[in-house]
Amino acid sequence: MLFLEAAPASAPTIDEAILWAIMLCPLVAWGLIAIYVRKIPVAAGYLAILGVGAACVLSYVTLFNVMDADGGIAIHSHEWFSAGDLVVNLGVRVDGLTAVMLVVVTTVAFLVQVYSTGYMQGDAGYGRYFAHMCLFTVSMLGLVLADNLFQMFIFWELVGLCSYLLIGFWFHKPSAAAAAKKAFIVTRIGDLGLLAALLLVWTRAGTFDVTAIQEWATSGEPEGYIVTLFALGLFAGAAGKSAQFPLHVWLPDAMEGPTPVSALIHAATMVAAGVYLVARFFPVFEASHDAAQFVAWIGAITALVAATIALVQTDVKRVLAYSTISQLGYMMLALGTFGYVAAIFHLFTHAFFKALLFLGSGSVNHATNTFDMRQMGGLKKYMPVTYWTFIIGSLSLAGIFPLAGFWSKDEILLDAWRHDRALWAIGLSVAFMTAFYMFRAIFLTFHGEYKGGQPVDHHDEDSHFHGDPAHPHESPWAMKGPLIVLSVPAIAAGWLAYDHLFKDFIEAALPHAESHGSTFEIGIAISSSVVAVAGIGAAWAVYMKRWVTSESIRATFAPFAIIFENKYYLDRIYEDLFVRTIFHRGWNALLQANDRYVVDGIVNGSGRLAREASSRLRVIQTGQVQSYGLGIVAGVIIIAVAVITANPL
Amino acid sequence: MSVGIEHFLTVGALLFCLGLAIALSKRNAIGVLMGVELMLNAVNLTLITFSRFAVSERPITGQAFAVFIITVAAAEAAVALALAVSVYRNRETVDVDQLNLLRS
Amino acid sequence: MDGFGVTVAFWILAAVTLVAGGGVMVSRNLLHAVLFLILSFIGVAGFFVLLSAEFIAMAQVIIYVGAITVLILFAVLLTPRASRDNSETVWALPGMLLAVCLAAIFLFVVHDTQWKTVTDAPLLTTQDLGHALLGTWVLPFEIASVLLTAALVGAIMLTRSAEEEAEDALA
Amino acid sequence: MELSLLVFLPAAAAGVILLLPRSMEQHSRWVALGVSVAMLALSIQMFFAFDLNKDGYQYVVDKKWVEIGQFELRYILGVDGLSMPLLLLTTCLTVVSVLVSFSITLRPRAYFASLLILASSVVGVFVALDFMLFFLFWELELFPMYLLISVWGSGRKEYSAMKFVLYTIAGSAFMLIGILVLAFAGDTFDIRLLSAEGRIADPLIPLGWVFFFLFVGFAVKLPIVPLHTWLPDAHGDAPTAVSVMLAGVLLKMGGYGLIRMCVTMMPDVAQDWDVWFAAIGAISVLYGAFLTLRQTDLKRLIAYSSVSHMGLVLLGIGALGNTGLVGATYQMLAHGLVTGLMFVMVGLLYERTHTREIARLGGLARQMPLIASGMVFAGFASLGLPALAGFIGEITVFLGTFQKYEWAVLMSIFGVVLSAGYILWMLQRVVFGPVKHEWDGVTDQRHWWEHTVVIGLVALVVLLGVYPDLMTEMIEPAIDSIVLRIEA
Amino acid sequence: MNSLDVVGPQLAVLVAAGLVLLLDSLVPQQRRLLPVVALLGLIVSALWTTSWVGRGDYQFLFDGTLALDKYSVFFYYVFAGITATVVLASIDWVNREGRGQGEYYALVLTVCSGLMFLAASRDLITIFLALELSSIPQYILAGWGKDSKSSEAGLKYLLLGAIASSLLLYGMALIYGITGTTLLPEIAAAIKADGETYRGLLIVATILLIAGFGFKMAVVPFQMWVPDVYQGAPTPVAAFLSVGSKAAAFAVVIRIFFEGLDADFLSDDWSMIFAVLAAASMTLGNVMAIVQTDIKRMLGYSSVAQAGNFMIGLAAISVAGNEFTLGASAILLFVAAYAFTNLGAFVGVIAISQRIGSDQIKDYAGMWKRSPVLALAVAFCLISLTGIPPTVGFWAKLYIFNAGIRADLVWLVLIGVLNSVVAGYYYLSVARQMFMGDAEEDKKFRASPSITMALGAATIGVIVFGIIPMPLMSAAQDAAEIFAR
Repeated sequence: MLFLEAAPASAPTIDEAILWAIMLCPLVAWGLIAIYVRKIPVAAGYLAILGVGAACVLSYVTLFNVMDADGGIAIHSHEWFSAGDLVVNLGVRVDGLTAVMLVVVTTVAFLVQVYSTGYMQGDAGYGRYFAHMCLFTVSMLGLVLADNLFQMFIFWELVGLCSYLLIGFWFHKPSAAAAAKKAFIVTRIGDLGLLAALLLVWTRAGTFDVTAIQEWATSGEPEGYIVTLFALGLFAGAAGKSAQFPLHVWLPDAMEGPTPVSALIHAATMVAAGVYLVARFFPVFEASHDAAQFVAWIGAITALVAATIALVQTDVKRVLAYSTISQLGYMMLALGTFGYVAAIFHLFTHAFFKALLFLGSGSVNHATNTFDMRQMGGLKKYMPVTYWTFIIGSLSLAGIFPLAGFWSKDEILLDAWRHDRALWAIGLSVAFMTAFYMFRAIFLTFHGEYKGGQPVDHHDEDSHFHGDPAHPHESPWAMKGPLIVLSVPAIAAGWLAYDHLFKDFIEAALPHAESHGSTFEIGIAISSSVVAVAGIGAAWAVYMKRWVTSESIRATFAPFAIIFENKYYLDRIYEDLFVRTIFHRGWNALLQANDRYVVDGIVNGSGRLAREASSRLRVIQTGQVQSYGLGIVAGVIIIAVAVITANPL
Repeated sequence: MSVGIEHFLTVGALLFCLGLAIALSKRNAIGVLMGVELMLNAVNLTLITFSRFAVSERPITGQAFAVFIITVAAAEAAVALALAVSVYRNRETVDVDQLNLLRS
Repeated sequence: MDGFGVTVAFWILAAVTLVAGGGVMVSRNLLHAVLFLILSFIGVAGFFVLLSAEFIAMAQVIIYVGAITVLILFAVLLTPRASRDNSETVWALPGMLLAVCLAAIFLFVVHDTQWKTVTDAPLLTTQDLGHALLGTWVLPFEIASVLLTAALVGAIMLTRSAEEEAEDALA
Repeated sequence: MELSLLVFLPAAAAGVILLLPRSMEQHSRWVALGVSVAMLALSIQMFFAFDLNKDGYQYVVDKKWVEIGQFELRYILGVDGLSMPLLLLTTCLTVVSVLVSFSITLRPRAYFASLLILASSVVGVFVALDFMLFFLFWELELFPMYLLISVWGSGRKEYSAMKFVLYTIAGSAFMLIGILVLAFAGDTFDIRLLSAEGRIADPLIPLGWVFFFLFVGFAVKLPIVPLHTWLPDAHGDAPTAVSVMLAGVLLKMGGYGLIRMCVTMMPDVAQDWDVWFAAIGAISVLYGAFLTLRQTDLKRLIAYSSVSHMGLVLLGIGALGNTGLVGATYQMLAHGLVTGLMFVMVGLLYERTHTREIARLGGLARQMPLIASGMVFAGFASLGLPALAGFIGEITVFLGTFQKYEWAVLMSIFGVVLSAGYILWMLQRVVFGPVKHEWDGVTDQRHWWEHTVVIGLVALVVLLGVYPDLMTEMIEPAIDSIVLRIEA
Repeated sequence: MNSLDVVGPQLAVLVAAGLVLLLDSLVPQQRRLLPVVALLGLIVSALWTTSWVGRGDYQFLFDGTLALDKYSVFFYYVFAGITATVVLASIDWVNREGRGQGEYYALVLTVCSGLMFLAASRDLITIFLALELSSIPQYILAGWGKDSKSSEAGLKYLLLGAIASSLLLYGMALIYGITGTTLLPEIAAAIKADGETYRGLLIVATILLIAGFGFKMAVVPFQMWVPDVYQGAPTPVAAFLSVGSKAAAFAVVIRIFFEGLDADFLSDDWSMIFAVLAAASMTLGNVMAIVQTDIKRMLGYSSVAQAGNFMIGLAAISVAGNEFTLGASAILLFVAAYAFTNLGAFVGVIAISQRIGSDQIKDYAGMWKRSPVLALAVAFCLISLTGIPPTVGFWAKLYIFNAGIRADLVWLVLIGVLNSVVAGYYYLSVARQMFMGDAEEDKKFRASPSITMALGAATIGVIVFGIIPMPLMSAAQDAAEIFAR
């Protein structure tokens, strides 16, 4: 409450009830679906669309309201509970950052819900699916709206829960169940950092309030290392959710979930939550250059690693997944180089075009019953809408002028250039690879000859596929519509960069807006464009014209290829070495042996000892009467000697 | 050379311990009983010694005590022998080494 | 207690009593042991006389020598010859050692003590004893009588043969 | 008066049940249900009638009882903000355990009588304000527990029951000495007086030892590592209702005792010892969590997770600050409900599949969607998902302790990941995965009482997760007075 | 004051004994009446005691050799109750054994009178005679059975008892030699006057007394006869031994040591001896009980352990002032509690082994199914022996531990409570066997009416006083008040 005054005078005039209603609409939808209409799938779908749509409308209301107030900040906080010295508030905070996130989340969520009514048609868990999606939307909105770290943590975890439920949506598939578990646990490892940061900040600053924490970190009052630790803790949490190296391993596996889920959660919103978190506490990172440096390098490494792995994937969804990781790395790289605006801007544009791409891949899957690019090809003529929207998304992602991705990626590279040339070089090479692998995917999927898709296994009762993979066809309007709608921002969202519109709006959320100079430099723009085109060209050369076969490239760079194909062996190291061998068979087994043989051994052993002693002592009870008499006399003598020795006469 | 209380007590103590040694070492139940009788005699000797030497308002106490001990000893001996006979009927022996049905 | 006669009598009695006691210990035959026991009892009776407790001495002779040892003799004679063995058990040695230790403790405390004694023997007559037994200790006296009765009843019951009991059960 | 009723009503009902004729033995469950619901109603009424603005104990009953030597034991009952929530938890879980036992057919009279006596004694522990009366109730709980485990249990039930009893007796043996020395030093058994400052002067043995003795007694119940090995055995072999009571309520007796007796009566010693509390708490958290990961039996798994979660209680107590203590209390409440729910779910599962071997189960979400949802819910509640009860307790303990023992908390928060690990791995192997045709016949639609229990517990877990003030408002003043005592 | 009136309770018992003998020989066909007469005698005795309490005219008689005070009255009741229970529990066994029924009851009653005298006497000679009056008939009773085990038990008991009483007598003789008297108050006065010079002798005498009475109390290292005799003796007699003679021994030890030997320079020594013996008895008794397979033998070892518990009260003397009597009153409470509890356990054993013809614990399996009430009663007694509420055993243990704590004997109490855990193990194992074990046959049975009555009385005592311990406690406190100084 203390820092409420810090809000600018030009606070948005929006009613607090509207803000809560944004969260409440999908929540009500969720409740209704969960309790009443689980058994009526159609109603569930429409209810979910209604709930999210309402939230979407309200989000736009909020956005315009905040824009009217020039990105001003409004905070409404209420005490939730207290435990001793601990007082936890529950509140909403609206500023430019929140408004942008709200719009992104609700828009994508709305479109994905619409798409899902087509995609999930006939699935046994149709109602459950929409309930989970609603719950996810609630959580994500709660996270975005939260005005304090504690509340953020709560929704942060709820987002994780929903991710778990949705990845494991087809729980009867062992791979899905395993992927869901992996996602939750890996992100939770990151959350440890967030939790530690939460504990640290409350202990040191005595508050959870975002504004207060920002002021605390920049006030110079705490020692530098505390701020760095806090920042690193936050970043650990962000790294988990945003799939940063080395915690990125869950995201590719998360593709086991339904494709719309991947589009919403693992492309547009949840994975961006980490970026949002870091952005939210951007002043903290500014106050700690070490932490920022760390963030930048982790981002760069993530971008590079993920891009290299994406080069060799054969599953179109996994290509997109690694691409997502790579782009998230980009965003982190931007944040680490103090490119606050660039990061959020990229988050914004990326959400649209990546959702578009995922939905496109879902559409392809809907036709072919597979994600394996080796079983596709030539789909261009069967599904033109999907093809063209996919092209738009890919171009945007590759950063081709004047699509959305160009603008945001360009800003990031600019910030990197200004900050550290090495980071810039990595960014540029990643840009090349991005263009390459995206068009590799397009050529493999949509061009050439159709290879038949995955035949339907009619014995699998869990399968809901009802098309004919042998004769692929375009998807229904429920799916085509969102693709078309999404391609609009994928093309045009970048134009917001014009005239610093987006920048000013977003920067108002920071306690002290600092200008990092121009957001456009022609040299950077040209270099990145050239690189992107080169990437596309290379892909064209290899996969369309086959001037060089992919096999020969692979043979040339065999060691690298093997490493990329094995995902840098990270999964193997984590699962086989750490989890299975060192942890489960080693340390845990050791502890269990300790529990069974040492701890319980002492317990049972003392019992056995008593029995043993008892058996041994039986020997003195010989049954011979005089031995008993001896006992008596010996007793007398011993007592007498003892007493006289202890207490001499 | 005079004989004092210590002398009598010494004889009493020695006789007591002799009786004890007999009671603890004889195999025959009746032998054990004899040891016990010797111990009781030693106690009587001690009592009479004290009755003679101790400073007391009622020196007769020791003698009275001795009378009771003799009486009880008789009763005890009778019962002991009866039990010995009873054991003998059952086991055809009064050897205490053989009395080890009850053990450990 | 001074006087040569007393001293000589003491040492002789001590020798008789203890040696006879030792005889009980070493006799291999139970009958011999009983005879040594009688001798030892008589020695103790002699001490009683020396300590001017004539009534007790007499009671000692009558009850111990007369009654108890005769009882023991009966018991010995009632059991077959094989049971007249008076040898030691395996516990003999520790038993004797413990007895020696106990004796050492007794002798130590007896000689360690500064005895306060009366010089003159109190004049105690049998009449005094009678008054004591029927005066102050009338209760123990009565208890003793009950005790003897109970012991008698018990001893009789324990020694009755099976035939007698069968007879009894019929009645 | 209400408290006496609450303590003796179930015991009296147990007597009534035992006197029922054999022909009516199936009705004993209705008697038990009626009584437990009445208890619940009474305690809810008391909960809301509890005056939050008043200091100290309420509903106090104080009567002369037994004299020992120079001073007397009194029959004193009363509740404060610390015991009232635990009392409510007890009555609540009593209803739950009666309901989940509704299908019992083996000697129902004896079963429900034991259950009610158990309830009686646990209620007694939470409301007794005379130390010896407390101890009496503490011991009384042994018989019903022993019988319930060894007659109606499974597996090595006799061994487990005996182990439970011997552990408890051993612990309470130490406790008894502590109680006697304390009472001697303070010249009273009245907990209120003993808790007053300056009352305990010049004890026979150093106060540290007294503290240690009491601590051992409570720690066995809590349980802490390495005094925990009775718990998995007892849980593993106990019937469902008993597991619910054991995990839900009995373990709380340890934490309650630590706060009410050890910390409040001997704050100076507690301050010397708090680092050990924190260390042992952190070790229990991790050790329990690590071992949970190795379990192959569902109930043993939950039992070890209880060790882990109760370690947090000790950690919170170790903070000796109001946040930590409130957190510890809250964690007890939350753990009671959550683990109770967990055991109920496992019990329902077991009744249908007759196995608790994780390896044999799998894919149950298809055949039993409701039970599977319940398991998932309980699992997430157990791993401390926000908006559910467990989270509030956990985070409050962490926050309260972090100021004092950063290292202990930093150790313990690894438990958060480990708990996610074991819960999700368990869910993956039990509820998810391909359908096993072995379980084709099973269904989760059976009896109304099963659904009632699950829904009720779920609602409570959510309620405590989103509206913590309901409890903390009551707990806080009680803890504040303890903290005042500590800081004095 | 008529001196016959003073010994009325004992006299009533002895007259009943005589009547039983007469009746047996004169009217042999009416043997069923014998226990009735015996019980009547005990009832008269208790009534007589009650009339004393009513008159409240406590005094010392027979030149101070006998005390009629609250303390002896307490024990009169205890012994009358114990004997009545034993008589009830004996009926079946005596009928079956067929050996002199009248004599059996007469001897039991004689023992009872001896125990009563023992509790009331304050003179070494009287104590000795009373001790023998209670012991010698017990030797006979232990050998009463016709089997060789019983006569072996009798002879063993007698031989060791004789050695022990010789040691006791030597100790008494030494005390007489030092003080010139056998009356306890005079002994106390003489020791306080110039006892220091005789300290060594006094210590030896004290130790000999402890040995002599320790034999009866069955404490380590004077306990070795206990399991053998309990196992061999007829079960009702074993019950009598375990409760009656132990209680009487403690009664007289409290009197001798608290009244006669309470000089400070001495009491430090003997309270430490008692403390060590208590610890040893509890530990050894409990440890050895663990592996026993015969229930009577197990109860024998357990009674050794319980004697150790009693002894904490004896050791707890080193507190000045009012608390002085706390140890004594603790023992009295323990005596009464133990009487109920152990008698109950033994009577239960009698009832069960009569039916199943075995004393083996493993044969007790499934008793819960065969005779639920019996099993429940025995279980309650076992729980009480362990000292778990709500049984009278808990209060007894609590009280005695309390006394120990107050006397600064925390270490001893610690050993005591730890031993309770071990004891819990083997007591509850029997209970477990009865409730959980699978019976080889599940024929139901009931105990005979007399045994039911005895067991019922004991168990009801265990439970009722477990819930309302106050009457028993105040009685014990009243009785111990005579030692206040």
